[in-house]
Amino acid sequence: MPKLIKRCLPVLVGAGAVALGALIAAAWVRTQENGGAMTRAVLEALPDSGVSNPVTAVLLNFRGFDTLLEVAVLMLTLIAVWALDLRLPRTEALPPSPVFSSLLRFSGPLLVVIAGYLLWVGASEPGGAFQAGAVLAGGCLLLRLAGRWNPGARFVRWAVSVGLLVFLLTAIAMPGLTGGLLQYPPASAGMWILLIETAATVSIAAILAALFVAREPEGPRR
Amino acid sequence: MTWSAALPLLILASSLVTGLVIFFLKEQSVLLRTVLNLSGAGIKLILVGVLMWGVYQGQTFEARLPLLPDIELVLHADALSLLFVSLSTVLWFVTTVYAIGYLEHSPHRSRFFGFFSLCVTATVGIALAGNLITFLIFYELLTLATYPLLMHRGTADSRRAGRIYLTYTLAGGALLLVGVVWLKSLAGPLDFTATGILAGRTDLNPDTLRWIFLLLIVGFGVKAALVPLHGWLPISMAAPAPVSALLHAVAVVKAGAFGITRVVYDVYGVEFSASLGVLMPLAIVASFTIVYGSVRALFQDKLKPRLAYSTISQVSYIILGTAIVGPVATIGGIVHLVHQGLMKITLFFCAGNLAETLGIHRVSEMNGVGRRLPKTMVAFTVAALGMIGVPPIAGFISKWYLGAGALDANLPWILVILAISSALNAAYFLPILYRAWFMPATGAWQERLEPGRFETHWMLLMPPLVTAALALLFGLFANMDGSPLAWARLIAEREYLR
Amino acid sequence: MTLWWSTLCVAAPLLASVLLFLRPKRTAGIALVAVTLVLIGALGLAVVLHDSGPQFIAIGGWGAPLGIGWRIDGLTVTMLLMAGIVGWPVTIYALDYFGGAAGGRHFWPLWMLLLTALCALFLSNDLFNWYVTLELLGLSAVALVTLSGKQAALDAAQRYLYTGLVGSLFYLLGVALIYNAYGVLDLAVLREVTEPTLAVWVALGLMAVGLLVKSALFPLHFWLPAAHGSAPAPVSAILSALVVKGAFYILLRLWFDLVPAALPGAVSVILGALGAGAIIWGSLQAIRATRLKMLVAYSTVAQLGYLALFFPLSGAGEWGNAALTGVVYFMVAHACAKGAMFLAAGNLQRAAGHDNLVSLAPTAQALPVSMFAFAIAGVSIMGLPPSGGFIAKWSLLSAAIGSGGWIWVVVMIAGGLLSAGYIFRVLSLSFSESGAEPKPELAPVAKSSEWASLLLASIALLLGLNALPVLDLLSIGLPRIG
Amino acid sequence: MIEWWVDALVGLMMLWLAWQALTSPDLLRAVAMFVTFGLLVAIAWIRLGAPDVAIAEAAIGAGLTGALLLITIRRMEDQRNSGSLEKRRAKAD
Amino acid sequence: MMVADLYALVGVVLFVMGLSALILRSRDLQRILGLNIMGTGVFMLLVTSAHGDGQAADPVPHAMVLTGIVVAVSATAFALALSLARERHK
Repeated sequence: MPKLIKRCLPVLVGAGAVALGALIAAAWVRTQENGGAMTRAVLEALPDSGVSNPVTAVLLNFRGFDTLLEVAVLMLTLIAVWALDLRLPRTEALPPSPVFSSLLRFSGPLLVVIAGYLLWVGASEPGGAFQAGAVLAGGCLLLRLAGRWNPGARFVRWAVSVGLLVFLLTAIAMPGLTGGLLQYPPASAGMWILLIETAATVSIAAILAALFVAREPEGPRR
Repeated sequence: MTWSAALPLLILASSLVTGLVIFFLKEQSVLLRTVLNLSGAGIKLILVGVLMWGVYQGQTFEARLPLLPDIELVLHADALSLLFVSLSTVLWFVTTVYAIGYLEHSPHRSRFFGFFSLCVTATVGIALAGNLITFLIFYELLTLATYPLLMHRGTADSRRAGRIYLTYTLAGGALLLVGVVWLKSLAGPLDFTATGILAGRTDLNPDTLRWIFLLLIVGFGVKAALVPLHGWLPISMAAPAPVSALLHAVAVVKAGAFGITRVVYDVYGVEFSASLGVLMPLAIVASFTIVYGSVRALFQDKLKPRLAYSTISQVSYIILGTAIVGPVATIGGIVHLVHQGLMKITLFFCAGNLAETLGIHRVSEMNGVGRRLPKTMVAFTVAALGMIGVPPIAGFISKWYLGAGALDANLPWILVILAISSALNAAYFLPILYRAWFMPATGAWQERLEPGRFETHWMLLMPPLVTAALALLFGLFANMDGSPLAWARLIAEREYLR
Repeated sequence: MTLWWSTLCVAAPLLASVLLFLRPKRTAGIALVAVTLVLIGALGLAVVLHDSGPQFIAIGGWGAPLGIGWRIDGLTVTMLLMAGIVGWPVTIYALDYFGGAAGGRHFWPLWMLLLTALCALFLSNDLFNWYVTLELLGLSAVALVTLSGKQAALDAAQRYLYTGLVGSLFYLLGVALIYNAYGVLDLAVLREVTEPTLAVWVALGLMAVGLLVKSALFPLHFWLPAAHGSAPAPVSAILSALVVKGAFYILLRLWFDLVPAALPGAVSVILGALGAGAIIWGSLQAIRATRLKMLVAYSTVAQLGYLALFFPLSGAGEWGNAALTGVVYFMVAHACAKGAMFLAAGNLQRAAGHDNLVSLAPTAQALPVSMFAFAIAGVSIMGLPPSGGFIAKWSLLSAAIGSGGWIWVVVMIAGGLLSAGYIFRVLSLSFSESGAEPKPELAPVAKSSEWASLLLASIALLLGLNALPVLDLLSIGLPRIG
Repeated sequence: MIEWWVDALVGLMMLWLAWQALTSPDLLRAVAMFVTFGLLVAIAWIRLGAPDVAIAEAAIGAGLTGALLLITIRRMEDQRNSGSLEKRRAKAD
Repeated sequence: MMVADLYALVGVVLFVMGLSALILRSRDLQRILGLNIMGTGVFMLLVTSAHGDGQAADPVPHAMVLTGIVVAVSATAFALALSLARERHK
């Protein structure tokens, strides 16, 4: 009997999937309410947001609270991975090869520069903390893999949490300035956002790189 | 918090607090525990005395605590509750003394006395409950508090007993809960009132009310051990003697019987229930239980099971009295609440003494025991004769009123039932007395006890003597005011105002 | 004032998590402070609500539809209080449980993040913000399960992780459908504009499936017993008491604000039927369980079924409110009772080194306080008086009887009896005479752990003494139904 | 019109790659397919006028996820080898 | 058939494809890929919902998708580490 079920399962699942897909597709309609009302609202508020890239404005200002929690999610996953305590070898450096090291000589700094650019441009053009962080993480990983760089535990922990820390402190400082949680003063909004984004970039880079390395700096010796 | 509201709460607290404190006592601190137990029981006795005095003066005592919107926890002292509360308080005091003596040097005593006190708290709560919901709450609490007492010995038997007891009582409680919620959703707050809440209510569908009545009676009938809901009671003999005494004489079975009384008189109202035609079936079930219990008792050789079946039969006298319309029968039923309690607890004390002192568990081993334990057996004899209904012992009074009530309600067949059961009572009690007094001893114990010594530990001896004496006095001086009979008359007048 | 209190509930644990992450060697006292602050914040909100009714906070000062809004009414605050009240003893307990263990270094920041997610979830009123909180909640819960490091725990965690992610994606897909149709995420705005169109139905269906998976409604409970049963005791307490309630809370909100009145009755009946299935199936599994913690975990499956009974009862005219108060009271009472049960079970397990019911009797008799806590909690779980569980059961029963839903009455009664079946299986342990065989070596259990469990259990009991304060709080801004 | 064909092509490619990634028994190949899939998704998002998302997808969705998958596969193998090594040692003793 | 609708359809197919893979596949890595592809499907739908034909695109879904991508990558990292840990214990 189980054998039969095993044979039938793909068919059943496939049928179910098709039915579900059809249902969703059928329900995928735009009503009048979504005539870009939200878009208009964003564009109206954009001047007060401190940045000119609407996506960044949404991420860091209009819906900044989502982003705050999201940075928390990133840190959370890092802790979770560390808690699993995968006893990986101390260093997973690649064997030194002339090609790789020469590649590294250019790409490492280049990636850092790109990251900085993405972060800066994020205010007005496509880009921002996440993209910059990802690129920066790439750079760090290259260095790490080349065995060039092995940061200390204290540094890693700070780099990982500075983004969340700065973001949170800003958020709960704002009521003092403007009387609203995460509500920046319109005049200096851009500055605040840049501050948060810079810290966030560092943390995102650190976390993504650390997720890749997957070893807690001073893991328990067991 | 006025005095009139505080007193009922204090009466509850007097045993509740004691119980909670005792839980956390060390096993070794015997003295402290004993002091706590006795002082708790004593204080409750005094408080109840004050309460009765106050009610006698015409004061009303009532405490109301909100529980849910339009649902209150009501503690109220009316004549009926006073009867039950005083009974359980007195018997608790006596049983406490007995239990202290009985459980000397046995393990887990803190646990035992802790739950013992909780059990009495629940009983008193039942007695003072001013509405059906409060009654239900304490009724369930009683189930929970008696379970550990049943399980106390932890042997295979007692665990089985506990399991079966729970199965019956929790199922009963569940039905009761449904009945109460249902009635509440129809009739609003269910405060007990003489002549009944539902009496005037013509807006309610009688069939619904019959269904609810059935649910309630079944719910209470489990603890009152109405046949066929009695299965748990003989098995729960596995418990220690004081527990069986308390369970069978006061707490559990009486709680059930008392609940039925409350439902018939103070919720439905006796005339109204009669008009619904639910009383006759109840009377029939009760009568059947009376006979069935006595017959089964006849064939038990072990002493405690014999007493257990006799309980099954005797408790239904109360229900029978409730089920017969007419003040006289009411008096008989209500007064039996007290009389049966006194007599049955005496019998269990004596059974405990026999087991503790001489290791006697069976009737067939009791030959000549009267000469070894004369005082115990005197108490036993008084109680047994009372059960049979021999004047002038209290049991006679109950049966007399029941019979008279049956005639008033012209239900002559009930007289037959009473006669049969009395005969059966005699048939299973008299042989015991004969063996005890007139047959030569066959047990391993020596024939006579040397003079100047108590026949057994005084804490085991005093309680049965006291209760037996009370049973005798209440029979002799039944017509004095303040006697159970007087109270019962008072209650009956209230129930049949119109 | 509202702003401060509500911010406190989210910011305190979040900040604590960062600090505990930065200083892994630091004593976890920070966590205790944070939980206390959450409790204080919740109480503050309760006072504010009592004085000036429901509150709304526009984060970032933008307000709907642009920004994220916090909606603070009686339900919110009740849930926040629940989180604080359960969280406090659990933290006390964990202080000893994880004191020396290597897992503790990771437990504290994870627990703080979980608490953050929970508070943010209860406060929020925004479909997408709920998605983020759900992910934070789910991932931290899974991470906590892995802490015991045992193979069973890891397997359970993986199943939990995948199921949880699928649930979130279903929910997010539903959000996408709603947003595609209306271009709004704020619930207060949506409740004005949504009509019963196919898009809304499908969206609600997808969200409901996702949330029901996360709140483990039968038959989507398959991931729960292993996860809750194999996690470290304080974690099990957190998961059973709080985490599953988070998803159900969102479901309640959607039910009131998004589900059109034109809901075919069949839907709610089906949900109720699933609940009934959970009650029966879960209880039977609990009765058959051989390990104590699995028994408690299956009991959670069963108890969550009662929550689903709310849906058929909520339509019951004037009895609908009784059903609502019943279900919310049930959530709170169950949180306290089940938390206490897991803590007590954990004590037994630590003392004995295992939790096989057959050989647990001596341990049970060696730890009377824990057993007492288990017993009290059990009373509430069985719905016997006096306890919060009884109040909840009473309200649900009167809603069912008042609306003539006799099938639900039968289910509830049967569920109560079955629960007695497995709870007394545990309680009888403390009576069975261990007899002659020598008492096994028992590891010491901290007094604080024993009393923590008793404290939580007694709260479950106290909830049954007077329900009015809670119900008053709950009724503030309560969505009227029926 | 031509644009529409481009989009259709991109869509079909995505579906095909996803299918490959999910069905191919060779994990390395599956990951390669997935990374390519990610890059196509990025293109799709440029087409849908979401450059921010496109960059993020290329960097995180395709790049980082791919790297994580690859390193995990390698670590799995290392673990198996070392595990089998230990077993062999255990046998040897 | 508009561009948006085309991609929406692709998104739906990706979602169900990933879901069925998650149910049918046995190896952790494949199931994780399934989860990612499911996610991509949802993101696809969100982005198309932003795609105002002609006028400027709605940035809010873009922001949501950005958040979603980051959540997805962290979940993936965790899931991979978890399966590594399970492998090691076996």
